[in-house]
This record gives sequence, structure tokens and C-alpha cells, in this order.
Amino acid sequence: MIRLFYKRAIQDIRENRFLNTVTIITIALSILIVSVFALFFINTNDLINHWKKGIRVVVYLKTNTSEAMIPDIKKKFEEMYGVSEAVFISKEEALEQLKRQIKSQISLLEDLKENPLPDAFEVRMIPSSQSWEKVETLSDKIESLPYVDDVEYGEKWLGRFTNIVNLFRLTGYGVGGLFFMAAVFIVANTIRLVLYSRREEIEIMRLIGAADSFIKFPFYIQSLIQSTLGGILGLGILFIAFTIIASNVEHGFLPGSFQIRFLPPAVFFSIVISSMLVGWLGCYLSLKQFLRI
Amino acid sequence: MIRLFYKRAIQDIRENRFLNTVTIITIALSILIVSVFALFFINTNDLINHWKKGIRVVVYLKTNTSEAMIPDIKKKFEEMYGVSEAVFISKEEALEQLKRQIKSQISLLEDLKENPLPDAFEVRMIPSSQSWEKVETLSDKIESLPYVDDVEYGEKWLGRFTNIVNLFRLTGYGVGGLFFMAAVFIVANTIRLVLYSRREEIEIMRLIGAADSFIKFPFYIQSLIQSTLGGILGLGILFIAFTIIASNVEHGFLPGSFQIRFLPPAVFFSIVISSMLVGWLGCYLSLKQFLRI
Amino acid sequence: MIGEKEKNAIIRLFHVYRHYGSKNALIDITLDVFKNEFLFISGPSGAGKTTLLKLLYLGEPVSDGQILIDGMNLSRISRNRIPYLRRNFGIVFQDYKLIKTKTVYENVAIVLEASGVKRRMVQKKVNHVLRTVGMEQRHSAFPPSLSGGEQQRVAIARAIVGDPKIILADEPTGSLDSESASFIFNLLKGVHTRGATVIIATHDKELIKKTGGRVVYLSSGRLETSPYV
Amino acid sequence: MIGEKEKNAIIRLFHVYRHYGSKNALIDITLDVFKNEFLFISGPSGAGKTTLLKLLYLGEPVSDGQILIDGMNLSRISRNRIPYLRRNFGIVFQDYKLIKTKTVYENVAIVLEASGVKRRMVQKKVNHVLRTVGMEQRHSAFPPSLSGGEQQRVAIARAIVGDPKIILADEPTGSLDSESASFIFNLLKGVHTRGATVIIATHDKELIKKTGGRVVYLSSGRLETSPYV
Ligand SMILES: Nc1ncnc2c1ncn2[C@@H]1O[C@H](COP(=O)(O)OP(=O)(O)OP(=O)(O)O)[C@@H](O)[C@H]1O
Ligand SMILES: Nc1ncnc2c1ncn2[C@@H]1O[C@H](COP(=O)(O)OP(=O)(O)OP(=O)(O)O)[C@@H](O)[C@H]1O
Ligand SMILES: [Mg+2]
Ligand SMILES: [Mg+2]
Repeated sequence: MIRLFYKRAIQDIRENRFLNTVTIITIALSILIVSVFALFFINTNDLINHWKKGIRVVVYLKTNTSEAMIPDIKKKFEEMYGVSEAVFISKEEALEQLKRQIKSQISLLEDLKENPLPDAFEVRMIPSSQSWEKVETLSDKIESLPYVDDVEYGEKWLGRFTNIVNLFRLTGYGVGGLFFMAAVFIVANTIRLVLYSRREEIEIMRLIGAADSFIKFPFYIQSLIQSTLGGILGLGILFIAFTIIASNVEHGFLPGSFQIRFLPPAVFFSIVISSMLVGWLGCYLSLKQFLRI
Repeated sequence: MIRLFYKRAIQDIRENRFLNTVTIITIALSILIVSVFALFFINTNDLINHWKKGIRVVVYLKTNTSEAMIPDIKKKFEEMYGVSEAVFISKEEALEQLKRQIKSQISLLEDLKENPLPDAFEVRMIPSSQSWEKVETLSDKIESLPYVDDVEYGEKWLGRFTNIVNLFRLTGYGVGGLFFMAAVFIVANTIRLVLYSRREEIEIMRLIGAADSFIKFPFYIQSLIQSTLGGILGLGILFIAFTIIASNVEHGFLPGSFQIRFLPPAVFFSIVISSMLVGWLGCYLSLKQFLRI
Repeated sequence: MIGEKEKNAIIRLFHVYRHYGSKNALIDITLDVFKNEFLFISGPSGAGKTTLLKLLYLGEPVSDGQILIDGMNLSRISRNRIPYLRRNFGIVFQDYKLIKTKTVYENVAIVLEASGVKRRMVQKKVNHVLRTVGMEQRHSAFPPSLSGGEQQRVAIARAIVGDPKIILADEPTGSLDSESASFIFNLLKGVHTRGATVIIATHDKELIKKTGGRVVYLSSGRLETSPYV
Repeated sequence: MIGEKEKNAIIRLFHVYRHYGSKNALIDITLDVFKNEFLFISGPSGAGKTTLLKLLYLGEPVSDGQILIDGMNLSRISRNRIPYLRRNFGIVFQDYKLIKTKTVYENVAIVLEASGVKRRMVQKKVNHVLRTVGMEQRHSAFPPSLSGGEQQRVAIARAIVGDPKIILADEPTGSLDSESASFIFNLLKGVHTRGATVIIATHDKELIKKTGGRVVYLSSGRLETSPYV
């Protein structure tokens, strides 16, 4: 029986080539829209995270902290939630850094007899946990440690920027969701149109005593095939476009260590699965409409 | 004659209500996709520009510069290409700033007998002209002035960030263009499906001696009406969604002075006009296909 | 005697009405059709012949009155039983209603496939019935490429392929030359002989005269007592 | 005498062939139809009657041979002249070909609108012709809600509304009872009397016998000399 349905579905695709081509193209385009946005968003997000890796918390140790404790302290920091790495900066390095930092006023530091700076740690955070509040919590926690003198973190613009990144993310998810819904409607609409132009055939089948399930099944199989092909086609186009663009853009624009990347496999397969679901759903809704009467 | 065509078009819309609804919805969704992306992109761009206003060039004046010259120098700076504002920072202010900047090492500056810092100007740039190269040119130009001792501008990350913003813009335009094309194809596809389900009618009209133009005209009028309605509907939905989201998001996330905004009128009307063009084009291509045979 | 007859009625209509808006297509139709009867429904264009057949296979609901098919009341039948009801019928539609995108073979085979007949059996039966109506050579043609008469013959093949209990044929020889027509007619006679109830809607008086059998006349939606009973 | 006749021929076919793949629908047809003739094309189902008419209104191209209409060679006519050629014809299609989404009135009116007739004139003519075929009360109905015979009458109304030079009627009374049929027939006769050339494809021998007029027979795509000439 399933074989019969399958055979009928395949036959149908052959017999209604125009309708099938149009459906597959429309599905491919819808998938393309959703996945282009996903790709754009994922990479922009990556890039922001990459750049935000610059966020760090500087911890000044008390002057009486012995050098022997440094490894323990380092470990302590690195075990904290949200911390990716803690780098020790000796007071000598710090002075060098300061000199570099205020290079035009270097005369100011020229005549120092001894280094007034303390040893310090640069604590780097895991990109995902870098919301402004988390940085604050972490710094409070660090400040309460006995051997810590002072904690310095970020600057004003960093806090502001975090908000912007969050806003960007939030609207990104919103826009992505909206695109997904639009794609669902477009695909469903297309399938409705296709079924509309085949309503005579559906009506005839019902008149000769075909049960609804007999009529529906080939349409379901067909729209699964269409939406799978459409999904793969859409992602294929995206991949080709990505490969071409990526190889041209990368060198000119991106910071050295950052790599733009294609959709991760999980997202890729989610999109294909969504495509199938959408095809199925569009088919379901349209059939319901046309088989009601 | 035109009246007759117009009448026929309106009649047709009434008689093929299902097809018309589907077409208008699909056009509206396509327009929605394009315009949502435009909105997203315009605002993200605005936000980045807003934030980039922070970029400034600090100019240290020679120590022998007399106070009387300051207004002239300020004027000189402000007349330079790309400069929006030049703010004078006296050496006293500068010392305060420095103290705040390196607050944990304040002891370092405590025992200064005299202020070793020079007077300075903070030169702010017009957001649009802030590409890294321009900042560099400007600073070179400033540095060659007689009363200027040194110029300091941006930091490494700023340069990197400018590239990122440019990449974001470039891909943004690319993605927007791709969405536009996808929308065009989707609308054209939908119109093709609609005409496909009306091909019998077109064939009959030809058989009874109707000239191609007589058959086509009402379809053109109809698809202009559809695409105008679809465009307005899509932008209407966007506007409503925008209003709802904007009133909720703004307070929590955005930096004080920044306002998210709706599509500027020029973009708004371009989208409506594009929608009409797309409808017309879809109609043209489909009719060409179905009237060929 | 009447009791005997009533027991034998396979289709019963009681005061059936059908109206479309203000237009009355059928008015107060009361009619029994008996098992294995060969019945003509005649009447001029627009009299309601097609409408009457439509009500029988539930193509449309009655506006008023009751219809019993094999003892089942059509107004009480549940939606998902309708396909099973329709499998009792073999229907030749006035406008053929062939599926344009399916071949002649597929158009006929789908009736059997829909009722779950095995593939080999389907092939055998379909090929046989297409041979009977003289369409075996066109079995892979699509309906739009067939002549009017050829389409009608395919429609007839589809109606009889499932060995239905009841044949409803709406103007089944309207597009056929007299030779093909009498051939098809004999075909329907044959089906009748093998036990089916046959109802034919036609305005072709010649045909009726040649055949004999009960004739009911419709005129502007009303049933006139048949002079032929 | 023959020269005289040839000058009067409005339609001339020379060795016309039409094949679909390996199927020969028309084989070596040579035929003249004269101005104001009333011609029957007869023959069994699938003989090629509809195909022959199709070639005349350029519904399909010939596979071989030449057709002249009013002196114009159809194979030389340019694409954008085809609509003007077709306005010479009033065609009753075997399957009616009514536009399902337009009302009866609109279906008939569109012929006149397409050839640029003024709106008031359109109204007058359409209403008149619908009255003639007895469909004036259904003028705002959509074709799927009409009975077979009613659809056929609308198709006939559409064919004659433009006062065409040539009427091509394919089985124009197939769905009509004998009364309506003879009425429609007289209508076509009337159009003929007013100067039109009428070509009717039919398998209805009764009809032909009743009318008289030249009959050409088609059989498997070949023309047989008519015994009626
Ligand atoms: N869906 C409908 N809506 C409105 N009127 C309808 C509908 N279906 C049928 N009618 C009308 O009901 C009447 C009977 O129609 P029906 O098709 O039963 O006639 P018929 O006897 O089959 O005629 P014919 O011999 O021409 O086929 C006709 O006048 C027709 O116009
Ligand atoms: N498009 C087509 N493709 C293939 N074969 C075709 C096509 N059109 C017609 N034929 C075949 O050509 C033959 C003649 O067809 P035509 O419609 O002219 O017959 P007809 O004389 O009108 O018959 P009827 O009285 O049944 O209408 C038929 O066998 C038909 O199947
Ligand atoms: Mg009927
Ligand atoms: Mg024919």
C-alpha cells in the first residue's frame, strides 16, 4: 500500500512538473532567506564575541602577596564561573604597559625611583557570559578575596556596548523568528495555490469513492519530497554563495584571527528538518481546506 | 476602453477572491521580509554610528602655546574636513582625567610638584567620515601644524572595529539585495501559479479572438492593485510590530540618547514602488510564458 | 405485492427537494428504484436529471426529504462513511470528470486502487475494461488529447470497472455516434444482466424507445408519472 | 463552372495532414467550403471532426498541406494577426469552453468587448442573444451551476453573438433534448440565411437527415466522398 502511495506520489511529481518546479523553487527561496539570515546573524554574533574577548577584569593584588601564592591564586580565579583564563602580570610588566599606555606623558614616569605598581592578574571571561551584570558580580566576588587589593574592569562604553549587543541579539532572534514564520506562510500559500489548481482532481477522486487518506497520502509524500529538495537546494545555493563570498571577503576585512564560518551542522539540519515540517504543515492545512467541502 | 479594462480587473479580483487573497498575502510577506531586514539593518547601523561618535582624536599642544591662541586653533580644527567638534582640554583637566583613568595607581601622581601635562584638544569626527584611513589622514594633517606637539587617536581595537562595521555593512547590503531578489522570485512564482490555474480561461479568450493585449491588460491592472495592497499591508504589519516592540524595548536596552526609528520615508516609498514593480514584472514574465503557446 | 416490491427497493426517495437559492431544481420527488432495475430518467434540458443523480451519490445534500440507499438514510451517514457509500456506485458524469493529468489507464485504475484492490488484479481488470470500450490502444494518453467520444468511453470504463451494485449514467452516449452508442448500451445491458441496478439520465428518446424499461420523466424539477411503467 | 465555384470558396484545404506523434488524426484532406454553405462533417467517434475544425481556427497548426481562409494562407499568417482571423469565426466547442469564473452574461459579452464593440451595443446584443437561446434568466449564473444543456446553449449564444462570417459548431446539440435541439438548429439555419457559412461536426444522423445539405464523412482521418452532395 505504501509502495502504491509512493509510486503515485512520484508519478504525480512527473505529471505536474510545472507545479512541482514552482513549489520547490519557492521552498528553496524561503529556506534561503531564513538560512541567509541565520548565517548573517551567527557570523555577526561570532565577530562581536571575538572582539569582546578584549573584555577583561584586572585584579590588583595586595603588595604583600608572595610570589609562591601566584599559581594558587591563578587556579582560584580560573575556577570561577564565567572565567576562561587568568593571566599574571607582574608589576614590572605593568609599569611597561603603563608607560606604553600614556606614551606622550612618559616623562611623568621617567624619574620614578621604585615601581609603585602592584602585581596584577588579567582575568579573561568566556564570551557567552560577558553580560555587564556578570562582570560586576564576578568583580565583587574577586574583590572580597583576602589577597586582592582592587579590581578594575571595563570602561563605560563597554557596558553600553553590551546592551547594544544584547539588543542586537534580541532583535536578531525576533527577526529570524519573523522570517521563519513568513517562510512558513509563503510555503503554505504556495502549496495552497498548487492544490487549488488541482482541486478538480481532488473532487473527482472523492466522487469515485476514494477515502480522504487515499487522496491525501500522495500529497504528503510529495510535499515531503518537495520540501526536502527545496531545503537542500536553498542551503546549497547558500553554501555556494558563501564559498564564493567568503574566499573574497575574508582577507580584506576581517581581523586576523577571526574566521567567518558556514552554518554549524546542527543549524543546517534543523533548517532541513524545519523545511520538511513546513512542507508537511502547508500540505496539511491546504488539504484540510480543500477536503472540507 | 481603459474604463472597461479597469472594470474587468476589479470584477476579476472579486471573482477570484481566493487567488487574490493568496497573492496579496504572499506579496505582503515578501515585502515584510525585505522591509524588516531594512529596518533591522538601518537601526543597527544607526546604533553603531551613534556609538562610534566616541571616536576622537586627542591633540597635544606645544607647551609654549599661549592661551590667547586657543579660540583660533579651535576654529582651525573645526574647519577641517570630517571634523564635527573640537573641545579644549586644559592641562589641569587633563591631569584630573589621567588621575581618574589610572585610579588605582593614583599614588603615582600624588607627589607631583608641577603638572607635566600639556594642554590638549579633543577633536570629534562626523560619524560618516570615520573610516580608519580618514582618521589617519586627519591626524597627519593636524600633526604638521606648528603649535601641535603630538596627536593620539583611537586604539587598535578601533581600527579593527571599523573593519568589522564595514564588513557588517557590506554583507548587510548583500543580504538585503539577496532578500529582495528572493522576494521578487517568490512574488513572480506566486503570480505564475495563479495564472497557471487560470490558463484555461486565458486559452479560451484567445480562441474567441481576443488580442493578447486585451487579455493581458486586466491582469496587469490587477497585479498592480495586488502588489500595491500587498506592499502597504506588509509595511503596515511592520509598522504595527515596530510600534509595539519599540515602546517596550527602548527603555531597557538602549543608550540614553539613541532613538530607534522606523524606515525613513524615502525607503518606505521605495519599497512600495519596488513592490509594484515586482508585481508588474511577475505578471509580465508569467503572461509571456502562458501566452507564448 | 407492494410490500414485496418495497423490500426490493435499493433506492428510495421520499418527498425530496433541492433548491439553489430561489431556484427549485427538484420538487417533491418520491421514487423507488428496485434492485436490478434498468431505469431511465428523462426530461428536457434543465429538468433536474443531473441534480437527481447528484443527490444519490451525495454529490450534494437534499434541501428537504429523505433518501435511502440500500436501507441507509443518506442524511444520517457520517462524513467518513461517504467514500464507502460511493463505492456502491459506478458513475458516468455528464462532463466525464476525467483527471487531466493522469493517463487513461490511471484514470480507470484509480477506482480499484482507492478500494484497495491488489495491483495485479487492477492491471487485469483495467486492461480488460479498456479493451471492452475500445480504448486499449490509447491507455497511456491523457484525456485532453482524446476526442469527445473517446473521453466518454473512458468515463464509462471507469464506471463499470469496479463491478458496482448501482450504475448512474448521465447522458452516457451523448458524444457517441449511433454505432458506438448501441455498443455502449449493450455493455450497460450486460452489466445489468450480471445483477447491477442501472439508472440512465438521458434526453435521447430514440435510445429509450429502442431499449424499453421503466422511464420516469422530469419536467422543471417535478416527476411526471411515466407512461411506460 | 468549377472556376466560379472556386472563386466562391471561403475555406480551402489542400492535402492537409495532422498527426500527433505516430497517430494520424487527419490524412490527406482536400476540401472546399463555399460561401454561405451549410456543411455537415460527420463520422464516428475519433474520426477527426474536431481536429479538422481546430485546424481551421488555428487552434493547432497543420502537419502538412495548406489551408486558405478567405484567400489567406493560414501557415503564412503572423502571430499577432491570429486574433483577427478568429473573429471571423463563431465557434461552438464540443466541451463548450466557458470561463468558469465569469457569469453567463460576461462569457457572451467578452467576444464583443474583445473586438471593441461599444458598451451599450454589447448590452443590447448580449441580452438579445441570451433571450434567443432561452438563457436570459440565468444571465448572472456561473457555468458550473448550469445543466449540460444550458451550458451548451450559452456556448451557442457566444458563437453567434458577434455575427461571424463562419460558424464552426462541434456537436452543438449533443446535450440537448430533441425539442431544444431543433430550436437551436433553426437558430443556426437562421444565421445561415442571413449569410453566414455554417460548418457543423456531428455524428447525429437523424439531424443530418432532417436538414439536408452537403455532408462530408470522415473515417479514421480520411475523407470519404459524400453520397449527399
Ligand atoms: N449549483 C447550482 N446552482 C444553481 N442552479 C443550479 C445548480 N445546479 C443546477 N442548477 C439548476 O438546476 C436546474 C436543473 O439542472 P440539472 O443539471 O439537473 O438539469 P438536467 O436535467 O441535467 O439538464 P441537462 O439535460 O441539460 O443536463 C437547471 O436549471 C440548473 O441551472
Ligand atoms: N492532442 C492530441 N494528441 C494525441 N491524439 C489526439 C490529440 N487530439 C486528438 N487526437 C486523436 O485524434 C483522433 C481524432 O480526434 P477528434 O477529436 O478529431 O475526433 P472526433 O471526430 O471529434 O471524435 P468525437 O466524435 O468523439 O468527438 C482521436 O483518436 C484522438 O484521440
Ligand atoms: Mg444534466
Ligand atoms: Mg470531437
